[in-house]
Amino acid sequence: MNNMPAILVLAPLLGALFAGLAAWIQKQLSYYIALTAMAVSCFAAVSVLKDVVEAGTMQYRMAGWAPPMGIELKIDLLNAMVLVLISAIAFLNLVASVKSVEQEIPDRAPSFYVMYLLFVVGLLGVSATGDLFNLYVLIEITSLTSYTLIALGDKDRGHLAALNYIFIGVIGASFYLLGVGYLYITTGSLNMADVAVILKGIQGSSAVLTAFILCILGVWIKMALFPLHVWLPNAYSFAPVGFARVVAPLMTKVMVYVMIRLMVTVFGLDYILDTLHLADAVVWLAVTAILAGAFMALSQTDLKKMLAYIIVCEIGYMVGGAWLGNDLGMTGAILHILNDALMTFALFLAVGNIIYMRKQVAFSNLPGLFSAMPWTMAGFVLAGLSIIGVPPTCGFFSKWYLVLGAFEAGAYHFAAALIISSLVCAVLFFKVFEICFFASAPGDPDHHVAGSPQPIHYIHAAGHDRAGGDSGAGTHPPAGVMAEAPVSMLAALGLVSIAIIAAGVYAGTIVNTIILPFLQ
Amino acid sequence: MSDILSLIVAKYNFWLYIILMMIGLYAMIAKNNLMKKLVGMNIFQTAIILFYVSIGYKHGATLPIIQGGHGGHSAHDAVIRAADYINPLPHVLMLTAIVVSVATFGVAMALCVRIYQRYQTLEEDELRMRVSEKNNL
Amino acid sequence: MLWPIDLIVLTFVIFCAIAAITVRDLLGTAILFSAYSFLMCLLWAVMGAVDVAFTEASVGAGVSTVFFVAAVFRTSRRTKD
Amino acid sequence: MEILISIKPLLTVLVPLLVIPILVSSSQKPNVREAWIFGGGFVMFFLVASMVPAVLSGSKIVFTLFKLAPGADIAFAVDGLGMLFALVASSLYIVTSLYSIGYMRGLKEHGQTRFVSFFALAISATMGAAFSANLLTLYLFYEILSLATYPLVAHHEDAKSKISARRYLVFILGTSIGLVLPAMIYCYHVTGTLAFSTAGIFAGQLSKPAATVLLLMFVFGFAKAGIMPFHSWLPAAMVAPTPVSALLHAVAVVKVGVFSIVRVITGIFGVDLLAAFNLGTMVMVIASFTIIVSSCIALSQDELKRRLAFSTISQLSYIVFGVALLSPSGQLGGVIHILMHAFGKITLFFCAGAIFVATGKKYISQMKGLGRQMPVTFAAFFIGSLGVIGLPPTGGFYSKWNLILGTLEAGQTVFMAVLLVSSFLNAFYFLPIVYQAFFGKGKDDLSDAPVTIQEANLCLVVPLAITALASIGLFFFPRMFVDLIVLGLNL
Repeated sequence: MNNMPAILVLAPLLGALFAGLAAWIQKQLSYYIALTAMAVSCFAAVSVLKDVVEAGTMQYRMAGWAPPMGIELKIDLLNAMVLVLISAIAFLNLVASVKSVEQEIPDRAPSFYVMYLLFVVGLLGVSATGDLFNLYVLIEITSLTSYTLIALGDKDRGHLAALNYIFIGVIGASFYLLGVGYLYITTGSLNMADVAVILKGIQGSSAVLTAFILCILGVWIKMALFPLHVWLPNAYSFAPVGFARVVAPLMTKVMVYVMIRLMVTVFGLDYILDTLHLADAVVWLAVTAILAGAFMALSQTDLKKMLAYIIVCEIGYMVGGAWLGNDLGMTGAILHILNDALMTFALFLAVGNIIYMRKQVAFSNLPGLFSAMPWTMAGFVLAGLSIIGVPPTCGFFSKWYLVLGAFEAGAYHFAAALIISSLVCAVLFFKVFEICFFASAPGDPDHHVAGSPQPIHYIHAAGHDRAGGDSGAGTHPPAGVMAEAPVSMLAALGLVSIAIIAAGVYAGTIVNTIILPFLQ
Repeated sequence: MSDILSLIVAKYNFWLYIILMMIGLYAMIAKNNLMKKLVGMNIFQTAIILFYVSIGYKHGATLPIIQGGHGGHSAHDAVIRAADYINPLPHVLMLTAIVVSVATFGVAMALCVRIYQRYQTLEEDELRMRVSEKNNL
Repeated sequence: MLWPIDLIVLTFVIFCAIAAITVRDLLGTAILFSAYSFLMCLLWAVMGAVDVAFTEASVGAGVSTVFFVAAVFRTSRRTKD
Repeated sequence: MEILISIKPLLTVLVPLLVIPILVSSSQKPNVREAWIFGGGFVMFFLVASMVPAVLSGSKIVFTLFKLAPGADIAFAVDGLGMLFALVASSLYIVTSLYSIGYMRGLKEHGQTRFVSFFALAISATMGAAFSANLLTLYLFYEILSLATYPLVAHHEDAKSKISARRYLVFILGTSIGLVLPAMIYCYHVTGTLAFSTAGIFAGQLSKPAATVLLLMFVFGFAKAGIMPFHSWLPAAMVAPTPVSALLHAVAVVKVGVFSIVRVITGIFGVDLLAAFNLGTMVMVIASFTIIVSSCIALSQDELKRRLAFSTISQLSYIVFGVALLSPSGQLGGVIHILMHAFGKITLFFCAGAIFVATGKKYISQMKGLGRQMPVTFAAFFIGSLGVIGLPPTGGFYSKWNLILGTLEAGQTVFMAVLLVSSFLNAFYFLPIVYQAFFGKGKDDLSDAPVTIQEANLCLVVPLAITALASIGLFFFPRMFVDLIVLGLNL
C-alpha cells in the first residue's frame, strides 16, 4: 500500500514533536526540523497528486481499518490539488519566515515553529480526511493553533483580536458539529462517502435540511463570508507576519474547499440545487460579500487591513461560483481556490518584506518603495494585477470561468459584481502602486528624485525655475537607494510570482486534468 | 395541545439543549465581561455535547458492555440486539470534543490574563476605549 | 422510571447556567460554572454516557475550574454585568 | 488559404522581452544598453519582414502557445492586417529608439534604464496584439500594453505626471475591464469561440439589440482608440517624454486600440452581420462626432503636443470610420490610414520634440520664425502635416482618397461632408504653424541679421527626416500594403 497520504500528514506532526524537543537542545534546530518536515510533506503531496492524476482516487485506511468504522483518508483530484497547495505554501513560507520570526518574536521562535507545524497538520488533515467528525477535530486543531499564533503577534491588539476570533471560531465550529450530529442521526454514519450514499434515499427529510444549513453556516463563519467576516481583518492584520502570510491564503481557502466538499461529495449538488432552492439567495449573498469587501477595502489606510478586506471580497467569488449551479461556476470556484491562495500568498509575502524593512505598512510608510525594494515591488505588482484580473496572471482565468458560469446561469448580477470588484481592486492597487512609485508624500509637488536634473518643460509647467527645484530631495533618505529584504524572503516571493504566471498560462491544463475530471 | 406537550416531553433534552445553547450564545454576544463571554462559550459547547449524548440515549437500553464477551461462549449464544444498548459512538466522539473545548477554554483564559495585564480591565467597552486611545497616540 | 431524575438534573443545569452568567462576581461565576459542569456530568452519567461523564468531571469541571479560578486571581473579580 | 505553423510570431514577441534583462543589467553602461536596444529592434524587424513573403502569397502563419479552452487559446496568427500593423510598429520602433537616445541624453533624463525597459515591454505587447489569433490573446496584450505604459507616462514622477498617469489608467483599465471583458466573455458564452474570422463568429445567434450593445461596449471599451467621450487620457498622457508620445501615443498604443476595434468589427462581428443590422452607420456617427469635435478642439490648443494629441484623436476615428463604412474601398482606406497616419504623426511628434530639445519651446505662439533656424525640422513638419491632412505627395492622400471613394460606394454621401470638413480643419490647424515658422516674425526677432542654423542634434534630426521621407515614399509605393490589407480583410 502506498503510504504517501499518511506521510503527508504525519511528517509535520512528528516534525512538531521533534521541533519542540529539539528546542531544549538548541533553538535554531527546531527551525531546521520544521523545514525538513515540511519538505517531506511537500514531496509526499506532489507524489500523491501525481498518483491521483494517473491512477484515480486514492483511499488510505489509517492503521488498516476499513470504513465506515476506521478512519479513512480519501484523496481525489480536488484534495490532491489542495494538499499540494497547502504544503507548498507552508514550505515556502517557512523558508521566508526564518528572518521575520527572528526579528519579530526571537524569544519564542521554537514555539512558533511547533504551532506552525501543528497548524499545517490541521489544514492538511482537513483537506485529506474522508470523515465528517475528523474534519471537525482537524478544523479545531487548525483553529486552536491559529488562535495562539495570532496572539503572538501585535503586542497591543493581537490578544484581543485572537480572543474575538476564538469566540466566533467556536460558534462556527459548533454549528458544524451540530450539523454533523444531525447527519449522524439521519444516516448513522460519519464517513463522507457512506453518508452520501444513504442521503440519496432521504433527501426530503427536514433533519437533513437542518444538518445542511448548520454545516454550511458553520463553514461560512469559519471562512468569513460577509456578513460573518468581522473577525477576519483584525485577526489577520495583527498576527505575526510569519503566520499572517500563511493563514491569509490558506485558512479561508481550505474552508471554501470544505464547503465544496460538503456540497459536491456529501450532500450532492442535485440535492442542493434542485431540492433546496437556496442557490439564488446565496449568489445574492456572494454579490453583497464581493461588493462590501471591495468597498471596505477601499477605505483602509493600512496595506495589511486592505488585503484582509480583499480576502473577504475574494471569498464572495468562490462562494458565488460554487453556488451558481453549473460546472463552469464550480470550475471557477475551484480554480480560484488555487489562484487566490497564490495571489494572496504573494501579496502577504511582499507585505512581509516591506514590514521587515520598514516596520509598518500604513500608506504613509510606503513612498519610494519601488526604488528601494524593486524586486519585492515587482512581485507585489504582479500579485496585485492578478487580483485585478489582468491576463496572463492566474486571477484572470478564474474570473473568466466565474463570469462564464454567471452568464450560463443567467446570474448577471454576479457577473456585474465580479467586474465592479475588479475595477475597485484596480483602483485600490494602483493607489498603492502610485504611492510606492512616487518618492514623495502625496501633495508635495516640489519633490523630485534625488540626483537627477529636472526636465525643463516640467519647470515651465510648474512655474518655477531650476534653482528652486533641487531642494526637494532628501526628505526621504531611502529614495533611490536599494534596501531589499533578505534573499530567503525574495526567493519565496520569486517562486510564487512564477507560480502565478504558470497557474495562469496552464489554467487550461489544470482545468482539464484536475477540475473537470473531479466534477464528472 | 396534548400532542405538542407530549412532543416536548418526549424529546425534552433536545429542547433543553437548544435552551442551553441560547443561554450560551446570549452570554457570548450580550455580556460585557470577557470572562463571562468565555463561560457562555463553554455552556454553548457543552450544550452540543449534551445533544450528542442524547443521540445515543435510548429508553430502557443499557451500557454498551457485552457480558462475558471476552472469550466466553455466552456472547455467541445470546443474540445481541442493538436496541438493547446505548450507541457508544457519539460518546467516543464527545471525548474528543470535550478535550477540544477545554483546550480552547485554556487558550482563551490565557489571552484574557494577557489582555488584563496590558489594559487593566476585562470589560469590553473599556477595552475598546483604551485600544482606540493607544491608536491615536 | 428514570426520566424524572434527568429532568430534575436538567432543570438544575439550566438554573446554574443562568446564574453563572448573571452573578456579579467572577469568583461566584467560577463556582457556579463548576457546579454547572458537575451537574452536566451527573446528567451524562444518568444517560449512560459514563465515559463522557468521567472526562467532563476531570477535564471540564476540574481543569476548567482551576483555570478559571487561577485566571480570576491573576486579574480581577470585578464585573459590570 | 495555406496554414503554416511557425514559431516566428512568438519569437517576435519574445525578442524585446528577452532584451529587457540585458538592458537592466547594463544600466551603468549606456552605450552597451543602447546597442542592445538596436540589436533587439533590428532582430524584431527582420523577423517580421521575413514573414512578409509568406503572408503576401496568401498563407497564414499560426502558432498556439497555451491551450486554455476550446476556441480561446493563447495563440498567434499572422494575417495581412496584423502584418501591416507589425511592420509599422517594428520599423518605427527602430527609428524611435534612435530618437529617444538623442532626446533622453539631450535632456539628461533620470531613470533611462527603466524608460527603455518599459519601452521594450510596450513594443513587445504591441507585437503580440498585432499577431493575436483571437480576442482573448488580443485582450491579454492590450492589458499588458496598458500597464507597460503606465511607468512611461508617470516618468517624471512629479505631481502633474501623477495626475495624468492616474487618468490614463482610470480610462484605459476602467474601460477594458468594465466594458471589453464582460463583452468578450459574453461573446464566448454565446459562441464558444473567440477566434477571428472574416465571416464573423456569431452565425445568427445574436439579436439586433444584443449586437448593438456588444458593439458599443467594444467600441468604447477599447478606449485606447480615443473615441469620445473616452479620449481625455490621450492629451493628459502627453506629459510623458516626447519619444513616448511619438511612438506610443501616435503609433503603438492608440493604434492597438483602433486595431482592436478593426479586429472586432471585421473578425468578430463580420461585415455581413453589421450590414444586416445596419450597425455600421451607428459607429460612423460616433466616429464622425469624434472627428469633428476633436479637430475643433485642436484648433484652440496652443501647446504643440496637445494640438497633436487632439489631431491624433480625430485621425484615429478616421480609421474606425473607414472600417465601419463596410465597403471595400472604405475599409481599405481606413486600415491603410493606420500606416499613413503613423508615419505622418510620428514625424510631427519628432519635430515637436526636436524643437523642444533645441530651443526649449513648446507653445505654438513661441515658434514664429523658428523655421529659418531649424529648416530641416520644419520641412519635415510640413511633410508630416500634408500626410495628416491627406494631400499629395504623401501617403495620407491615398487613405483619404479611398475613404471618400468608400463613402460613395456605400452610398453614404452625407458622411463625405464630414471627411471634407475635417480635412479643412486639419489644414487650418497645421499649415499656419509652418507658415508662421518660415515667414512669421517673432517678437524678439527684430534684427534682420541672418539667422544661424540651430538644428537639434543628429540623433533627433535623422529619425524625423527618415519618417518624413518614408511618408512621401508611401505615396509612390503603397502596393505591398494594399495587398496585405486586401488579403487580410478578404476584400
